[in-house]
Amino acid sequence: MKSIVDAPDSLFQPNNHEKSVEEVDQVTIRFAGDSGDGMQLAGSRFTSTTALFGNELATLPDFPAEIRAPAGTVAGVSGYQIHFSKSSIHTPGDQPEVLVAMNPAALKANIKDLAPHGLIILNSDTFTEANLKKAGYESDPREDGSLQNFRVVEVPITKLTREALKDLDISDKDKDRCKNMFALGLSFWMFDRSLTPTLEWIEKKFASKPEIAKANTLALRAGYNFADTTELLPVHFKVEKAELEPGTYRNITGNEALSLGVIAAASLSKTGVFLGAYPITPASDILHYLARYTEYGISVFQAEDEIAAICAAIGASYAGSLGITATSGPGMALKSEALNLAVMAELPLVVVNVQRGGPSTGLPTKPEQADLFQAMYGRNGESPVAVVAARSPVDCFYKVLKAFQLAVKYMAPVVLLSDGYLANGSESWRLPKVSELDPIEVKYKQTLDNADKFYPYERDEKTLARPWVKPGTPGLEHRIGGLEKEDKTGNVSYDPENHEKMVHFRKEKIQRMKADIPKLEVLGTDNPSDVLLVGWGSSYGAIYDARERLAKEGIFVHQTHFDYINPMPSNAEEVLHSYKTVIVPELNLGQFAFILQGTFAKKVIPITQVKGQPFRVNTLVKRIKEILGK
Amino acid sequence: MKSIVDAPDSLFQPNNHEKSVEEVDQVTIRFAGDSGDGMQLAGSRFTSTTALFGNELATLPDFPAEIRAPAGTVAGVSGYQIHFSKSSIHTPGDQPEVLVAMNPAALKANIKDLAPHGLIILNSDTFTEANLKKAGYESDPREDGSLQNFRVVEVPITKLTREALKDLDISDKDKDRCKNMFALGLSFWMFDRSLTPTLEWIEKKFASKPEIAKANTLALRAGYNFADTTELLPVHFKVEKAELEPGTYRNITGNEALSLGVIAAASLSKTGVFLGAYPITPASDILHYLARYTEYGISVFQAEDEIAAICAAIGASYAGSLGITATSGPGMALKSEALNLAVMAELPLVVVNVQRGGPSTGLPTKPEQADLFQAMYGRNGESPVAVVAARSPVDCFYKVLKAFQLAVKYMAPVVLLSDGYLANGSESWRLPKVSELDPIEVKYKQTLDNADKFYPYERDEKTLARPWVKPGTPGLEHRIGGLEKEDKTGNVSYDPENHEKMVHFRKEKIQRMKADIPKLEVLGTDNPSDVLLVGWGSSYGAIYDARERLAKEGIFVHQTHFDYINPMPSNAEEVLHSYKTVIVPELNLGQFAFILQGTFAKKVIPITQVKGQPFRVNTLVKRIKEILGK
Amino acid sequence: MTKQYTKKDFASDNEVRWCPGCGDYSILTAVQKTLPELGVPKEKFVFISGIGCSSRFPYYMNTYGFHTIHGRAPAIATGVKIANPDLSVWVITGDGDALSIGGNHILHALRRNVDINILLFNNEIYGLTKGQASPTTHYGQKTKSTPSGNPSRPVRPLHVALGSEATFIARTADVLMKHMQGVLKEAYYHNGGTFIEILQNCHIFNDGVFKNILDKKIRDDRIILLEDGKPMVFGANSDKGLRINALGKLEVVSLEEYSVDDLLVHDVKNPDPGIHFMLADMEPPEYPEAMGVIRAVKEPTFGEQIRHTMKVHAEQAATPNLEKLLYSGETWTVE
Amino acid sequence: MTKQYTKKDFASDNEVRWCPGCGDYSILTAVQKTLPELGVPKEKFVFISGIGCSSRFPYYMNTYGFHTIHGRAPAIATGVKIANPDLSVWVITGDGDALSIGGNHILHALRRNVDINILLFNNEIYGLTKGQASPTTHYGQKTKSTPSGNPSRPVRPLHVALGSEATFIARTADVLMKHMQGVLKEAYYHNGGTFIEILQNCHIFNDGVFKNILDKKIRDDRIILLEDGKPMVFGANSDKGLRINALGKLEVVSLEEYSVDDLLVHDVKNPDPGIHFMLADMEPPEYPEAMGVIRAVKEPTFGEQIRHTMKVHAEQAATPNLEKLLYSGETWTVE
Ligand SMILES: Cc1ncc(C[n+]2csc(CCOP(=O)(O)OP(=O)(O)O)c2C)c(N)n1
Ligand SMILES: Cc1ncc(C[n+]2csc(CCOP(=O)(O)OP(=O)(O)O)c2C)c(N)n1
Ligand code: SF4
Ligand code: SF4
Ligand SMILES: [Mg+2]
Ligand SMILES: [Mg+2]
Repeated sequence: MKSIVDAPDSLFQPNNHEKSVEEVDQVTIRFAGDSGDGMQLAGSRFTSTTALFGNELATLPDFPAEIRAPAGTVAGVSGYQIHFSKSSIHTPGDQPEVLVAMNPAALKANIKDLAPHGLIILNSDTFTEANLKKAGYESDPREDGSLQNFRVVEVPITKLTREALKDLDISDKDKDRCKNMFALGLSFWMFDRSLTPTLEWIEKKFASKPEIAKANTLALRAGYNFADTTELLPVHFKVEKAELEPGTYRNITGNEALSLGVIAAASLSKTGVFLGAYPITPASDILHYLARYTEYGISVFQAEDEIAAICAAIGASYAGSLGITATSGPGMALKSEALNLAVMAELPLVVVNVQRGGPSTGLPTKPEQADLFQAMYGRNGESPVAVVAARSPVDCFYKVLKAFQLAVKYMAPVVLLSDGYLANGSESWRLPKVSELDPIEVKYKQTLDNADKFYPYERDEKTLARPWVKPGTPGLEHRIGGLEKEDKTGNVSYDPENHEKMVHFRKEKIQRMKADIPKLEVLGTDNPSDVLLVGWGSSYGAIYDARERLAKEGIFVHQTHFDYINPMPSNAEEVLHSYKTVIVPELNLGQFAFILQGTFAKKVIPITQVKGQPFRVNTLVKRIKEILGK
Repeated sequence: MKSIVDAPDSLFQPNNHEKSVEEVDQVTIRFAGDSGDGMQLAGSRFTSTTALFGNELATLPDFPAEIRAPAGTVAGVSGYQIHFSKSSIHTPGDQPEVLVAMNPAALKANIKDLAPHGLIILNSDTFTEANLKKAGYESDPREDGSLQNFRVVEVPITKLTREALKDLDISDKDKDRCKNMFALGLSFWMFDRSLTPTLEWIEKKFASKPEIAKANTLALRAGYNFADTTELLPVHFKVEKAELEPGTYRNITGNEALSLGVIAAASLSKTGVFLGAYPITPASDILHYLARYTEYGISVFQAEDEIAAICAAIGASYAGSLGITATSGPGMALKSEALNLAVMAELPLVVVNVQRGGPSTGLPTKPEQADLFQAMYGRNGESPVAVVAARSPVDCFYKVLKAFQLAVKYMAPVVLLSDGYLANGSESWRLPKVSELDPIEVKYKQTLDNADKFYPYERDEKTLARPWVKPGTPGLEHRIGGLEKEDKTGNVSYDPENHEKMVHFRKEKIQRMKADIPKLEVLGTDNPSDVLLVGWGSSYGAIYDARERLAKEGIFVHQTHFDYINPMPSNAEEVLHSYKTVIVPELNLGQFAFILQGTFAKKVIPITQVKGQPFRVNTLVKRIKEILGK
Repeated sequence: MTKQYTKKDFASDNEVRWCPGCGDYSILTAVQKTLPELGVPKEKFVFISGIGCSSRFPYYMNTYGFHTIHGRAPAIATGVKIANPDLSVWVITGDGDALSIGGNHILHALRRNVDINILLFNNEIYGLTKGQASPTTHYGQKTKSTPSGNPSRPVRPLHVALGSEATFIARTADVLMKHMQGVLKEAYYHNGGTFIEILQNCHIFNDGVFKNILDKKIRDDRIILLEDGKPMVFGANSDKGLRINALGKLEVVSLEEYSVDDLLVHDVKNPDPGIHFMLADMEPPEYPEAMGVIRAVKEPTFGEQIRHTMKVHAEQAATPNLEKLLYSGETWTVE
Repeated sequence: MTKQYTKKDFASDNEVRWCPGCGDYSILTAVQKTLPELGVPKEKFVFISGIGCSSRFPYYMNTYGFHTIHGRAPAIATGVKIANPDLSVWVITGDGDALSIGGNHILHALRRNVDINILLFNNEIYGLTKGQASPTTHYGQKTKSTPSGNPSRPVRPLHVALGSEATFIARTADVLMKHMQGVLKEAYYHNGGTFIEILQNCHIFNDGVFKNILDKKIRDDRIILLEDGKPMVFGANSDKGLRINALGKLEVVSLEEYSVDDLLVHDVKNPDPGIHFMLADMEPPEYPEAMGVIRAVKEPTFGEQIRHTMKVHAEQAATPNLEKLLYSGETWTVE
């Protein structure tokens, strides 16, 4: 059996026999409940245990939109999805096969995502008339046939939890808070997982509140034992350990990985990092995280707005620090004028855009890849910047390091694109040794050497970088600014030929970065194909899985992924021109497809989706087949 | 003889004979002097007389860069160029054939533009050692052979002017101020023009200062008479009247025409116009101009910055006015976040970008076409706006009207691109009758009609426009904003399918504008060709002339011009695909070429120039020939 | 004749979605209760907001509403008011929206005296983005973005307003329902821009931040309710007052030692902003926090001025005639 | 030992390109004369400006300089100062640059007390863009952008600074060379952000706008040179003074009627901003315009605070160890 949904109905029939354990390749489970139901916690505990057990995994939380909605409403539902497997994993799972729904609203909000024949475990105590109404149900879904396509297990979780804790001397509210542990215990049984890591965690977490610790422990065990004995659950499932590369692992979100990358940059460069930021969803966590690690040489500056944030970062870069600023789309729009100053001043600067749904305020908590045009073209004049995109949560760590490397080596701004999906999603990370990481070589110019005069716009022959001078360096005093500069001297110049020269220098400098970025890799080449799937950013995993699924159906396509959009890898043209059909799936209306067509004048076929959601592998498979006429 | 530079040297030899009058087809003359020398005035008087005489003409001033530079330096030189002709004209002239240089700096700054064999009239009194040094000359250019390729006429203009005015009771400074009139009188003789219009103008202008009027009159006549008698000028030239369409004409710059268009929009729509602006070169004159005509129903608001300027315009549009904001590149960058609000709120708004050299502060007084990407793509999310470009100074009038028409009819923002070349350049305009102008139909929704409820995002079937409701209208109270809206109701919605639908609506709405824009016209089709020159914006004239010049050499190419970049005219694909070779000249690194390639996946060949200067016809001809291998 | 409205007429059918316990609810109530008393047709009200919890406000009002972008509401409101002076325009903003990203627009709307009413919900935190420091967050306070304590000195909203030449400033609080309504009404009747700081409790991210001022038990000693023309008396037993000493400094005095005649008399129309600045500056424990209208001076409004110049123009200029204007300047005719 | 510099050491080889007669020249001179007296190595000075005539200033200084973008210099300077606290950072800005587009950054730099010195060249006009109204242009004044008179009430730069909780504010003028130097020096020695308004004549677009204050013939009666600890005496014959009356209002009094002891004594360190606000507010003809340092109070600087929290962090946290940090949290090992 590959997946739970493949299990024959018979397995779910209550019986008196021994409970069976069925092996499956992979599972996607989603915990969903009211914002106050502790679903993020349940999800992350499940994740930990699963990781310790040795599965590959990826996760995705689904927070309610910004404002706390009234309890019991669909708008207030909070979810957490985990995809775990015995083989390698590239997404947090398309459609959950198991849904744990703590109230009617959670059911309502998530049922449309559940795979057909999926398993629903619901807290039947909450299916009161009032709650059904709050959730917007006109009839009880348990009774009106709307769930007939699924396997439903109703558990009176509230009642059972209260019962388990009845002897404890804590408030009813505190008892009810333990419902998530009951659900978790039940889920652990469902997937044959050990309770030990969670029990240890409870011990530590509630060390100072022994009654609460006890309550959580009892609820967890109660859930497990209930599942083990009840007739409602005749079957449980097992996912074998994955064959993982040896090493130490941790589970990490994209925003955490990015923040760690920034901290690593400070260490690897032996230079201070300066973060200028203004809070904005879904980038704020980078600010929060880095503010806690200033001892690593990170100056954190919460500015009055996004403009001040980038300006301060530019000031810091000018002063010799590694300047970085992190934001999302609307903030990126505000930064565009100042980013152009960095282009003109030729200072190293990293600008992170954690993309969300647009335009305007748009869908602040939802992912989208629609700020690519803005990153490439959103400024006045000929204004080239490097554009790098992360493909997975863990990749955020490596890409921000790379962004700093490029920025410093070429004295140029680098835009790093992440998105809300990577930012909050997590996956397991085989941790690198610090000694394996590439250094960031910072070389300030410190003396005149043998020159007659200091030339702030004299360029390195290879990289075209101008010298980086820290104010405070004697003898190299100079002035820079946003007006066009004279070649070499950096003086203000309105000379026509000089302007054209400088425009080309700035463009060429970014192109020279090709020397420092890897070539495009093509995946799936075991079988020949004249179809190439081209992706960028966070859709990597979905495209990967789609390709593999197609291969299983005997449809062979190749895949390549652009981590670097400006400049493009040096073999980009060659790779693209080797295929008859080039398909570009992306979460926008075809921006990268347009860029490829504009760059290579080669027709490509976009697959677009703008729903504030990542691609489903299913959708991709279907759309690719349509295109290929299969 | 077609041009002065074709005149044989002999004609310029001093002789005792009767002075000859030679006929030429067209002339380009440039007046150049120190900022204080009154060259803009001389130029504009020359223009008036030439217009009244009946030539076709176009002009281009060349101001010094922003800050007043020390007198006598190259940075302080101010120039004014006039191109006039007996046939139709499309540019202010490539290279002047006549240069009037009032001091060494003026010579130094302009000599590189002068056509070979061109005529230089210089004020020899100013060629002192001190002035030569200030201008950065190491030796006297009159003596070191550097002018040998030109015809030089040295006139002691200062001395002769003083002499002519010696009997007047005004200060020496005031006398010296009349030098420009002497130079003008001399120029009038050179081109066989009447003094009368200028004499009348002086009379009126200095009505309250009779002594000054007299001084100007005497200087003007002295210049004319000197030229008429001196042996230094044995020849003068005549350019026949052009065959102009009957009508009333005036000479107008792009910024003036644009401002008049805004005033016309107020009249034609019978709706108030609201301009929100923040001063920035080269757009400020639109603010200055409109501030003088508020009686036409124009509210003019000088905001604290570009963001507030566009926001106030959005507020005004929301309140039922025609909102417009005008700026240049860096200001456009600042407006991008708010422009996206207009996209989401679906309000009519016109955003004018008078482009200048970039990136960053760049070359504030120089033209460039490098903000096209920014207009198209400079915002977060999928954020389509209409993009319209003016092709000539006069066209600015018609295009801003069109921009308002589209914005109101489709309830969408329209970006209008002008540039520094159009803004300050002028041409003669056959004035339209107001009754010939297309109306701007403003239809506010005022009642519920028979609906149950008001739906602020219910769309017109044809245009997809949503209703425009003025706050203050009873019964239609509603709320809008920058978060994604639900179809029809306009309520906040995070629903995936709804988002996708709305993203497509916003895109499609702009595409529907195709119905209101003319098809591409192809010029030069008298002769068949498989080469198409494609332009946009202000390079229209230069491309036109280049095509004609090529045709004279027997190289036939066709030309088309995109006044509308988003949406493109409905026959764009068809036209483009009918040519083997498509050449796209533009003042940037190939932005429109990229857009064409991206849109049609058809290889096009860019001709790029980024010098802060308009194309020269010469350059274009040369580059096109190179491409065609001719 | 205008319809007699009730609070309900001003409630939209949007479900109100602030956290339970949020101070925003009572401000909404105060506004919905005040508007019916103004005798203005409902459709003439426009509520314009930026981004933040507070800025969701317009959705809940059954009037015209525009939920715009972060910090820019005053600029948008300026455009609305100039374009249509008949409207009663209200800006709803938060301490972050108004004073962090939007500080400059507040400054300019106030100095221009644009006839709009700005209500700043000051909860001394970023609510919507979940708890970062705002420009009014206490020095040293730990928040999500300042885990080791806020390194920035806060601004006081009314200082900023006075520094911006505001003609009307006032302070009130979510827990002072009646007082709030009174202040809102006075703001409505003021001809010119008004700026009202409303102390508002964010139950989730900054709970109790105004307890030391507004807690019922101590409130009367910690605030002074300023009234125009009245001597500045306060305290649970009305036994304290404010006077100005010879050095020009405000002093809290006991009415056992001083008589009411020694006290400062509140004068909202005092053109001199100095004393208003001192009043706005007062803070417990040394002083009571000033509540009510602190300043309300008459100055020309921006709208009046713009319309005035348009009128002057119209009088001086020839009757507007587009054709004439097009054909003006130096023209020539080809036959 | 630091080299003994002269004015010339601070002049770059860029040709100075302001209009003849521009007040900017003398400000440049004052700065170039003051810096050598500070005993700071030349390379430690950084001049950061926005855009405007005034903002060309850094090009003429033979120090580090950054001519940035319109209005943003304080934000950029904040980054420079945090990144390298050893530098002496000076912001050069104009009335448009600082108070129109850049108002918000001024506000926040001052409230944070970032240790930078902001020199605002106030010529009450936009010079560089050729003569539009600025936020300090007089109400009703005709300019290129306000041909029928400026409809906006101006702000006063020092009001804005006080409203922003500035710890140091001062005023001086291009024509007061010695005074300017004195004020610049005091700014340098102030630990914290400083804000100096320099009245500057724009010879081309707003000539003589300060004549009614600074014209030599009347100057002594129109300005008061404030000195810390000194009674507020002024007038050509030192026969006038300032006192505060019982209503808390400043009054100009004649020293024939009053004695010097009745006058206010200037106290730059007065924590109460009220009187400083009144002093900053004074304007001829009713009052003399206040010149000199008006406020200079000690407060923690932003840099100190940031470094303090970094230190606290460093003490509390384990020794920074990147490898340890990477391997922290819940990890598991696959063998
Ligand atoms: C340009 C931009 N930057 C940042 C944000 C994110 N953001 C939304 S609201 C907010 C702050 C809200 O704080 P406040 O104004 O105090 O309102 P409150 O939620 O406390 O009522 C921020 C930073 C945004 N929406 N847009
Ligand atoms: C974003 C942006 N908007 C507008 C401008 C145009 N601009 C340059 S300087 C300036 C105003 C200068 O006035 P002020 O700051 O008073 O300086 P001054 O020239 O008077 O010294 C303006 C509007 C610009 N450079 N950038
Ligand atoms: S987060 Fe705070 S301000 Fe926002 S709704 Fe909740 S309690 Fe109110
Ligand atoms: S325009 Fe005014 S401020 Fe600018 S340089 Fe000239 S005189 Fe000085
Ligand atoms: Mg707040
Ligand atoms: Mg100025």
